[in-house]
Amino acid sequence: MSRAGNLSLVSPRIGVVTFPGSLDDRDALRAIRLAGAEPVPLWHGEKWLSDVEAVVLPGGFSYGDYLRCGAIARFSPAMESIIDGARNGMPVLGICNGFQVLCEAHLLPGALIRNDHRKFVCRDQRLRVENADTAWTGCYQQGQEIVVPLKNGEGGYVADQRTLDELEAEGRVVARYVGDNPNGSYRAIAGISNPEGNVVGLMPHPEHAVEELTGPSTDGLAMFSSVLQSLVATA
Amino acid sequence: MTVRQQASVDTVELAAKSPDQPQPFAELGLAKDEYAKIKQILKRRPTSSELAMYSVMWSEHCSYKSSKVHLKQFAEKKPAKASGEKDILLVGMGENAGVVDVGHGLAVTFKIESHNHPSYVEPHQGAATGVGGIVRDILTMGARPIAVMDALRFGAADAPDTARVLPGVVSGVGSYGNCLGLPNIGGELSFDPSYLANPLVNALCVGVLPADGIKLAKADGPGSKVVLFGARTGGDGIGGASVLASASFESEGERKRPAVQVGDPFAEKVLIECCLEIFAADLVTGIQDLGAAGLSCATTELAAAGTGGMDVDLDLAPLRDESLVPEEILMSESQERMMAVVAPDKLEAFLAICTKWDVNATVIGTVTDTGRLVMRWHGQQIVDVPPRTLAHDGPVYQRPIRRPYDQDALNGEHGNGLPRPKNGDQLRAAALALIGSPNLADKSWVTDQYDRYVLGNTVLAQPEDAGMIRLTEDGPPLGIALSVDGNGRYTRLDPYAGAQLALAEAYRNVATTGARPLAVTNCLNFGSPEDPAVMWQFSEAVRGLADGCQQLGIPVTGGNVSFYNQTGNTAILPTPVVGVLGVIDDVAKRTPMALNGDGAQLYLLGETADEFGGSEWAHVVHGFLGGRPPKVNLGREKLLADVLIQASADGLVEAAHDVSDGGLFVAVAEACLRGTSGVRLEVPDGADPFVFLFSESAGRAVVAVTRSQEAALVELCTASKLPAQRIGMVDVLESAIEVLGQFRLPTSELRTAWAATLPALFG
Amino acid sequence: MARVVVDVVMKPEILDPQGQAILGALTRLGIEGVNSVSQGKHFELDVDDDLDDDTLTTLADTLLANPVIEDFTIHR
Amino acid sequence: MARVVVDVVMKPEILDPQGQAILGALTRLGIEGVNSVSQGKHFELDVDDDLDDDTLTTLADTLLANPVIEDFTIHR
Ligand SMILES: Nc1ncnc2c1ncn2[C@@H]1O[C@H](COP(=O)(O)OP(=O)(O)O)[C@@H](O)[C@H]1O
Ligand SMILES: [Mg+2]
Repeated sequence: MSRAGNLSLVSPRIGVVTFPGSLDDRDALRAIRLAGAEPVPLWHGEKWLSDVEAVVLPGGFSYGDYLRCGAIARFSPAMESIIDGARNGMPVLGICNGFQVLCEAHLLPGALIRNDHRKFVCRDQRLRVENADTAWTGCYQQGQEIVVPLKNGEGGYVADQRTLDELEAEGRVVARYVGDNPNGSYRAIAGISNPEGNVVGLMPHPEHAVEELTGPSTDGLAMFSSVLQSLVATA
Repeated sequence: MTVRQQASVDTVELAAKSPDQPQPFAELGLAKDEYAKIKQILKRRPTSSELAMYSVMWSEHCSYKSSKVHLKQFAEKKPAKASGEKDILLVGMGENAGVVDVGHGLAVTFKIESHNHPSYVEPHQGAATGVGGIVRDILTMGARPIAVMDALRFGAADAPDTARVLPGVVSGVGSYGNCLGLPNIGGELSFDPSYLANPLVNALCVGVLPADGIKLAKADGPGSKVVLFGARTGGDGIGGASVLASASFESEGERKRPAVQVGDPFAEKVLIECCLEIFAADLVTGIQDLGAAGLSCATTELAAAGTGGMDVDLDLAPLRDESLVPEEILMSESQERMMAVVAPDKLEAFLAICTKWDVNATVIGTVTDTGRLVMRWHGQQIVDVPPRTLAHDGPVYQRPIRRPYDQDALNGEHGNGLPRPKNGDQLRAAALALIGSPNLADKSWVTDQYDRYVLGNTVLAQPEDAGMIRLTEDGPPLGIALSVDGNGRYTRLDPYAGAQLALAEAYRNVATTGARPLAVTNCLNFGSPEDPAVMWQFSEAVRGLADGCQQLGIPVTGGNVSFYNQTGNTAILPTPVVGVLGVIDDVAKRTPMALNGDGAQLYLLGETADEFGGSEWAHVVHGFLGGRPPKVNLGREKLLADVLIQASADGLVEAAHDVSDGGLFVAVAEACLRGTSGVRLEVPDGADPFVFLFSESAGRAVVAVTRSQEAALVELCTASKLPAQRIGMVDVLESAIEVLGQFRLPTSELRTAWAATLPALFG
Repeated sequence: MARVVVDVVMKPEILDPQGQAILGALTRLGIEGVNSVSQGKHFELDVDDDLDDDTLTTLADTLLANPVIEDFTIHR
Repeated sequence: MARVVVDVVMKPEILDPQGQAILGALTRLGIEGVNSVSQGKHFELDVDDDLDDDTLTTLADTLLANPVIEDFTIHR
């Protein structure tokens, strides 16, 4: 991207968008820092993305999750630039509410609906990485099982059969729940990508599993190292 | 909508001219002599707006008129600090929340508050707005809220109404806290038939701020602007004002006012970020949240604590419902509102930040030095009062106190005759019954609905003994720990001891994680203060708590009183809920509760006596309440805490868990189920297995210590003169708790009994 | 079998944060001419023809709506 | 000013957990004769009289409903 020339000298800048009601923005910034990149806070109202090379849409309840999760946030000025960037190959990770925003913005297919048990659920969740080839999963092994927090009220991934089959066939199911399906997601899908693999949406929270002291594991860190690696590789 | 008749607004002028006009003071909850006192203060009858303000400000809820005389013990018995020691209490009782200095330039503020009755009427919204209210109190001190906790009590677990109230309360606490991005790090959940139509929903919030960044509720500097910001004012929580409205607006027809306040956590989240940006830029001289008594309270308290006067133009208050009359605007309890006092040269910057966050902000008045709070409506003066008379000089009652007639009988029925388990099989059955009983069963059905990870600083959360939060990421590894505890049955048996036992348990829980207890908050949930027997319970509990805090050397920084928790003449179990805050210098050294390490030796610190009064065993197995609660020994609690803190700092113990409800067996089972190992327990020589396993003697904890540290731990206990006894070991190959010579209980069976209860009840 | 529709709306005097948020979004989207929005629930039920009105009302009152804060209308 | 109602329902092929839960509750309450329940959203808008149908459709299609999983009807 624009700063590719001197990437080997400076660490890549990765942005985290704060929408009104974003909650895990600080956590995402921390995870980016711990992975060795330069975290850059972005404000939803600014179209200018401050020269970042990748973007994380964090978890939370943007606009209170009123109407539908992510439905209102996707119309922000920052999202316009992110949609353009994503179409041009910029890595974008949407976590939880960020995943919902990506679906609402049609950067990813399908939608996320109320958990089948209709309760918010917060727990340490085991996942299987089904595709270690995206911009955000390169540092994992194919099939690796990881444990990261899951916390959502509307995390049930749904799409029509054709879309689901297509996602499976193209290897775009990035992560799947192992064990009990925590929210009724179709085919136990925890995360998916676009066909190019630069845009990934994930319901569980890798940014909450980056420190021994505060997370159930440090399995989430590789998600952020992955994008760093992919940015440096394409530099 | 009917057109309002402006002419009928009751003005100061009118009030002076019509001294004998009858006013509905009794309907507003004011006593005859209280009304007379208002007239005496104003030297005329109050206008209906003034009457509205006095009625809410002088209500039990806002004025603490029945509890004040007792609560002052918390200040009078404030622990003396050793010479040369600096006072950690930066702000004490009386402000929105107390503030304690935790060192390194940081301060922490915390408080617990009840939202009991609203949670019975509409469980989800009642609990949600309870969380919202306490979070605003913490924010108001200038702090960033960093965690919440919730202490909950419901009627019998299998009562039909509990199935309505509990899920709603839990989803309300969860949705509001989760949406604000505040980790829920602990709380309480228990059941007793006395809470059936009187559930207790006590919410705690803790925040962190720079020690020199404390904000206070005062309107200083004549000429400063009074800004109302956040949500618009609607007709929420003003049922009482209807008598005023109907008195002055005969032609109004039927007026609809909401019976329930609906919370908007999104609005509050935005308000928090907006306020923190405003604080960081140092743009306010004073700030107050709008809680109970809304604008009446915010304006009078700000004015009373500041230069002394304020002029307010009530027409400027942004309304959600244009049909509101001044009396209603003044009493409205609409959520998510704040009031700030801003110097004129800072106003523009203040409003710019509000605009950035899409927060509605309106200047509605000016600070004056007249000593009067004056309000106008449609150009007419409707309020002219000395603000102190509302905020501070409310009525104070010394309510009659009488020991309950049945107290002696209750204490006399010691229950020593209750049949006890006699052999291994019977002990095993009792163990299973206890671990699966609603009060002791796995609480994850509740706590899994709460986000405990957000903000990324949660070091410990439920089901650990205390929640623990890291305070800084780049500074020193400083952390705080918090626990809330209460036991209505103990308090019923002996309110003085019951309050101290609640304090002791919270104190012990904090120390168990390795943190040093520092300060106390409390929420006192009782029946009607007009019942002398309830008032006796209350006064004894307060005395016990104040004495206890003095002995333990930790000050009470604030709290909340909730009276009238009763159905007909039957009050709830008296329930003081105590929150203790502690600090830990290095969060990496915290002691968790899970038993994992193979070969670790289990030690019981403290002593076990035959104490079953008010116990879970008596409650679960025999449905019995009588006798005396466990003996309180605060000196011993202090010793135990010192050892636990030292052991954590020196890295002597792998795990620790306090012993409380259900006794030693339940403590060991909880620690075992939190980890992955089995446990072998040995009943000490000469001990009665039943007493050893299930007695609820206070002042005890179980610790797991590796062989290499065992000698050091024993030495520490000996040096401290704290009894310590080896009671067994952790065994990774074993998948059971085996009580040698008595019974063996596979962890799978134990886990099933423990985990199945709440899902079976609540879905 | 008959189709019954039950619409549930917030009582007018109760705060409707969702409606507020949607109205705000409309402004940002540049859509003009909408002065207020409120969000409620819309239930569609397939019921036996002989299900009586009283049962329907009980059902709406206890399960579909929260009468403390919501009003409902049944369209049969 | 005119009142417009927009009803949004889940597409039939998408699972509706809330509808299912209500159906389950009905059975537990012993209410018979209800064969299916689905839960959607009901919006009431106050709009200017001259707001055209196209704008309303855009509004429903882009904001009020998510066409990936939901269908809507506008009642003017
Ligand atoms: N309503 C609740 N909200 C959050 N945490 C809770 C709640 N109820 C219980 N907990 C947590 O569950 C654990 C066990 O509770 P409890 O047995 O009351 O602890 P203890 O008796 O040791 O104080 C504690 O960590 C407590 O904080
Ligand atoms: Mg404990």
